[in-house]
Amino acid sequence: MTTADELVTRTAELLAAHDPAATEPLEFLRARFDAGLAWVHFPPGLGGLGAPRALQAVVDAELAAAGAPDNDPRRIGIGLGMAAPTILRYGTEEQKRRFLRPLWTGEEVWCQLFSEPGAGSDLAALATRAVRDGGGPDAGWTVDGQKVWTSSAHLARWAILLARTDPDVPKHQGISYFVCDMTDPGVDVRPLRQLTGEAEFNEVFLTGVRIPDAHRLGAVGEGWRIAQTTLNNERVAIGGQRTPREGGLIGILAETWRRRPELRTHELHQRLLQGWTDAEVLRLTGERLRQQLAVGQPGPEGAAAKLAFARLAQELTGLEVELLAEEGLGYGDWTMSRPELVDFTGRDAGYRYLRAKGNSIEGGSSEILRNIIAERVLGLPAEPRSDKDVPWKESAR
Amino acid sequence: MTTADELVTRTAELLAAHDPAATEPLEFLRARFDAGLAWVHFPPGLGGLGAPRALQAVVDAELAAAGAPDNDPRRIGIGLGMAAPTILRYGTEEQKRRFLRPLWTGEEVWCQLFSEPGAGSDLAALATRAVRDGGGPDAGWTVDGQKVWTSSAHLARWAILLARTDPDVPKHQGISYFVCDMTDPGVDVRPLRQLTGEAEFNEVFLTGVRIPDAHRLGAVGEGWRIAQTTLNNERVAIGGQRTPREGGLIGILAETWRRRPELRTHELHQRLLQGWTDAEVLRLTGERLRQQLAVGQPGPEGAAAKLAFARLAQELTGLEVELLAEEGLGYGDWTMSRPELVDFTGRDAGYRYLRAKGNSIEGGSSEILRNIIAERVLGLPAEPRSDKDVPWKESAR
Amino acid sequence: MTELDLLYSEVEEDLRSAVRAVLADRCPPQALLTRCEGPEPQDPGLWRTLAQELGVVALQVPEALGGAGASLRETAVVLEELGRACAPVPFLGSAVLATTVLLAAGDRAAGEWPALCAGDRTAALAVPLSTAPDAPFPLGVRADAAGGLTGAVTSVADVPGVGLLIVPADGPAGPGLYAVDAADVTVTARGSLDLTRPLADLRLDGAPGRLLVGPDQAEAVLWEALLTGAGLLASEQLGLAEWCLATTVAYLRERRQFGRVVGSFQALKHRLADLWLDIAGARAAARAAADALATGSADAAVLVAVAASHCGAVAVRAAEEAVQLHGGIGMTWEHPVHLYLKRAKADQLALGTPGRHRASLATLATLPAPGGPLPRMPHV
Amino acid sequence: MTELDLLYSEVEEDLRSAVRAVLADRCPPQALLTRCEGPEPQDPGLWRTLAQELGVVALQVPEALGGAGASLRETAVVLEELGRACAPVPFLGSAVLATTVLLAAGDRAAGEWPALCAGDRTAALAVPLSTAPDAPFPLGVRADAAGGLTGAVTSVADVPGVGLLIVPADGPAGPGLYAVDAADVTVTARGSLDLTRPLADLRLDGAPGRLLVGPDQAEAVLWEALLTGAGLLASEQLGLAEWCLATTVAYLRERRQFGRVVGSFQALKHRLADLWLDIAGARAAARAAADALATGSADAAVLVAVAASHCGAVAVRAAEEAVQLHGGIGMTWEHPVHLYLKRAKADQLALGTPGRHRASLATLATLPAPGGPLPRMPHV
Repeated sequence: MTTADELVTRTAELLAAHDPAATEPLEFLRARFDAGLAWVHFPPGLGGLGAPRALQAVVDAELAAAGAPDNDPRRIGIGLGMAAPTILRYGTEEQKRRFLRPLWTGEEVWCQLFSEPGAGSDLAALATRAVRDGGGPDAGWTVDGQKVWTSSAHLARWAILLARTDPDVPKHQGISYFVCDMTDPGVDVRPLRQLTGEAEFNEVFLTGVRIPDAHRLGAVGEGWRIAQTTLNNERVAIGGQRTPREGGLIGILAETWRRRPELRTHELHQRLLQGWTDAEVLRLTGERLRQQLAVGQPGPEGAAAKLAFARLAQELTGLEVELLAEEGLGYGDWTMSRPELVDFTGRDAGYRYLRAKGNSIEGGSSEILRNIIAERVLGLPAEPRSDKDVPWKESAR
Repeated sequence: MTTADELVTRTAELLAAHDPAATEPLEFLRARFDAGLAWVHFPPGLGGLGAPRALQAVVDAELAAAGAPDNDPRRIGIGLGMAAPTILRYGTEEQKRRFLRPLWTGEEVWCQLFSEPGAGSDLAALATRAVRDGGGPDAGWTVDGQKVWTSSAHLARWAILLARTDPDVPKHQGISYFVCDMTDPGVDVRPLRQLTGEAEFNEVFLTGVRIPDAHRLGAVGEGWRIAQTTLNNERVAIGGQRTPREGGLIGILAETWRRRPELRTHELHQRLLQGWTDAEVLRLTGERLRQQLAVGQPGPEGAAAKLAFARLAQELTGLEVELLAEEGLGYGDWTMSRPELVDFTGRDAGYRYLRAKGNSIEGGSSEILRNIIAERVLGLPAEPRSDKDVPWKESAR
Repeated sequence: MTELDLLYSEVEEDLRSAVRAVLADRCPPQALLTRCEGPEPQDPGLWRTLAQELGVVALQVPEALGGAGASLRETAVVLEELGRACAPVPFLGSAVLATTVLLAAGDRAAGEWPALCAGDRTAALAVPLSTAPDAPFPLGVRADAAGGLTGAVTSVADVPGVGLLIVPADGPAGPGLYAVDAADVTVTARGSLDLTRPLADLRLDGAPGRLLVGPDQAEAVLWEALLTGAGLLASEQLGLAEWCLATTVAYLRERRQFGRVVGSFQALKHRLADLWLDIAGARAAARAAADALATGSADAAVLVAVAASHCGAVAVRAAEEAVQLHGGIGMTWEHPVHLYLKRAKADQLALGTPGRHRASLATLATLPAPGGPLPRMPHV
Repeated sequence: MTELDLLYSEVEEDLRSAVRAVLADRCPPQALLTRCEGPEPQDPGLWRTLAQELGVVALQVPEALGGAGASLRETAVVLEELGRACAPVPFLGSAVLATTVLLAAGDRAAGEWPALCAGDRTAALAVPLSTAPDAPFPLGVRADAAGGLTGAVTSVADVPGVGLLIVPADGPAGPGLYAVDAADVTVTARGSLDLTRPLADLRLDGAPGRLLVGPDQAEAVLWEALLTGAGLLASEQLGLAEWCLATTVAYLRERRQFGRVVGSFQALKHRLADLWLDIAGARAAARAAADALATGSADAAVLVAVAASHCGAVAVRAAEEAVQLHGGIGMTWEHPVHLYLKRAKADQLALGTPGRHRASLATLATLPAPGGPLPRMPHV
């Protein structure tokens, strides 16, 4: 197995061959990928070295110290966090070679076409249809439907897409998983404005979009199972981040508290102390999860971190607005804009308050996460369901 | 319709004919019943005058001012609140004449035999059987089963009883409603000790208990529907009480707070202020309900008062124990006893804390009340159920 | 304590129906969305209709002065409906806050009533919307001996289109409440979290002011106006919360997921049952505050504190639950529920936060804070 | 901040298994119920087993003194299991509070170890169980120049059967911690909310005391003992909460109502999921406090405040939910869940309430209260 020392050596070699100060960022990132130092736990030839995931930190630290460019992970988070692990696990060799390198370097941005207006919590109810168009070597699929809550769709080159390929079987069984070319003329991306005033997401209308069969990921009808990989990776990514004490929203709040004694009341003080404690408990929970992952004992805390984060974020942002009182009545700017990144810290308290409402909805609502914890972690029985065994086309929607 | 003035006159006549100072309390109460001044909204001849319920307060005030004895309503609450309205609505003339007068005067205490170990929230699942024993004028029923959570069973002369008379029909349809003689040799009452140390309730074992058919209330198989009247009356009774500001638990807490400044902290202060506000809101909600009832517009707030009361009682008693700190660690007496009345105010904070846990379970759990509010008040659909239409004997229990 | 009347009279129910019908017609949710991004976030046409067709902008003003001669109870009912519609009209600022001061000013305000009652002119109280009743008298504006006012006031509600400003100022003889023509004041709009209740900053540079209430009464009258505002705002919050619950219930009775109507899922049912319970409490508390204010009860300050703290929190919770239970659609700009969320959150800060109102009970209900003597409560 | 180790080592897991097996055998719930109404609410036989077979009553005592030479991390693991079993043994009083003082006393305590480590004798710290780490040094007992102690201490935990009392007293040269033989003290049992952790009042009338820690260190050592106790109590609370959740889940997977397993009702599932989430947080927080105490981290006081406030509240909630979700059966004396409720509520008051611990963060985390300067935090 690759050791930390070996990684330090390899990183030094990369830096020696490609001086960051004298190399185009993209060229450097490609070289880093080719050296297996992109994501060290990926296989050799696909940007990694088959090393333990935890050792990535060693490489990152060396490169950061040398002033090397990074691949702007926040901009390409969907590709890194959702598309890449799914392609790695279910993709053909050809798909892996084609997609992973430009995904990791950021040359090609990815988005995710899963949710639909009628399929939110019940994602498996999705109605977007993919119909096979003939046979032969040119065989492919024609896709029609409407997707929603797609971030980065207006920037994306590719999308991971769930579509129904067989309406005659129960809903979880008739779904397939595709890579969709966002430059196809049948793809129509429209901004979806949120309550913050921004259009961080998009609606995506798919009309006669053609997808070659070579861009199908996994077997026909296996889409639901594959999507679970995608979604689990999303949640682990959220839960496993390392944050310092007072990182994030609680830090903003505590700073305001310290700087502005005139705003303090005993009521707010009690809530601040509670929020600070909650934030620290959540931080320690995430840290414990990270330590478990590092020694290969992933605990179920990952699925829960998102739930806890949403609860805390809403509590803290609501408190911040109350603390600011007169200032909390204000709002910077309602003008519609299309941010590339969501930055909680860069705008005002009102924005944070409103944006945090989405934390308990996007990427698996808090209600769905509670179901998951109750059933998968606590082993409580599922509710009686009537929709699992009937053909999709006959199910009540 | 009877007016307040008429009631004042009639009350004066009663007092003139039966000087409270010179009359045995029981004799006075019987005279009061016979004068129609027991519960003025009951029909003439059955302790009332068919007057508006709200006018009872007029009579009560006059009698209290004259020092007349009362019927100790807390001791006979189940009779007054549950048995009486049900007998009035569903009883035969003979049943009404036999039971209501000694019930109201307190000569005969009543208890309620509804819940079973296997039928708590799902009361309709009850398994106590009543089997018809022959025909003819002596025809009656033989009852076998086990009941639980029966307060006053050891003091009671009569019980209202639900028993299954037909196991071959769905569970809600095979239940009948009886009046059970608690002196029957087949009735075995055993104290049921609670977490407070007290045995406020009983288990009641019924073995070959004979009930004459004349003591059946309503038609065979109508027991479930009739029980709804009983239970609704119970909840209205809880919700419709008038309390002064700082009545009940919040008053105890506020007094301790005022008397003992050394216990105060800002955290406890915030919770006290919240609890005080919650108590006042609940008081106003009850008062509004009472005003609605008085003008004949009963609102759904009645069903909810019990839910709100349980939540508040648990919050306040938990806070009281924390406020007392060292003293809260203590507990007066764990010796088993059989109190006739439950008195929250007469014992220590630990007792109140523990006893309040029952408020969200007894007389319809908070979970069941939330279902009721969601379905009957908000009109949300019931959950899918598999147990409503199968014969009781085939249903999974 | 006198007996409170916590019910709605028939007259009040009729009033409610009339207001509700006009609002359903004139400011349906879609119109709200269009208006709040337009140049006129508040709706002067609707205001004139409320004044001229329904006569509700001066309900508690005596008939002799051109008002309806009703009481604050009726005003509270109108606020319930305005809250339910999230209506973009300056009712709180003009018909509640400013009107309370003008009524207390007696003859000095006599000339103002015709235009106000007719809806031709609105008034606003020049304090930050977040000002709590027990806040110290604001001293950001100074009045000179000639009545010229100089200074600044921030975050004043209901200013767009206003004619008359009532400005608390520190005068030569002490604090006073002055009438100032809005045309003499520099008004700068500022971004408001609540899109339907705009805020503005005011700058006065020697603006001519007319004394309405002098030093002997100014503090008490301002307190009364703010207390009345906070107490009646509870009714707006009640109406808002009722809309959120009703709209969410209606949505959940339609929306299907997992082959079931979403509203049949027990976890959601229980949350909505709890919310309903809190709203039932809000109704009782808001009615109690309105009744106590209407009758001038000595208990009014306590009941306002109870209603303001309870209803302020319930409205926010109702709106937050509405957003959450609408799922993604509740996060979109197109669905009106966000307007209610913003109104609810802003209302929670307006005229004192719930925590601030609860804190006032330390004195009002003799529940002293740790350490030190009871704080003095002005004007009680 | 040094890196915290929040996991359980293999050694710790082995220790847990051993303790759990003994407790399952020696104090199953039914035995607990019988014992707690008997003459000996705590179980000296179980204590000797814990000492002699498992060697866990002096885990963090150096091997040279007869202990196991382990760390407070292992002690915390034992407390998790004792909490899970609601075990009636004086571990908190003897193995945590008293032991911390005795370790700090160095040579002066040397003679105490053999009997303590062997489990032949237990010790208790003579302060009210509710004493928070930041409480002022107790002055209810005075020591004269000859070491005679006179005074009273109320609500001391783990006294029945105790041999050695460690008594904080005000001596001629200032505060000190004294060793007193329990036989020289008048002990009066008092009713305890927690049936499995009895309380007693102590009365000393010139009882002979031996100075363990003198005025220069007494306050700091008492603070350290109480801080250690509060920090490790979080682990007991964690174990208790885990038992409550697991027992409730098991019950709800069996119990049927309405033709369904009750545990399939979504409202209950969501509540239990939330509870599980809070317990996951409790696990991380309790581990963090134990690790920081074990390593003597400068951050220990913060992490203890976080763990004590979070775990104290979570244990109570877990027990309250367990009672509620067991329905009627949970209210009966026969079902053991009430013992956990009483332990949880008493633990919440023990060594400082959650609110008290959170309040200490005002200083520890520089989150100052309104008005006035930061309160001084002793010994930090």
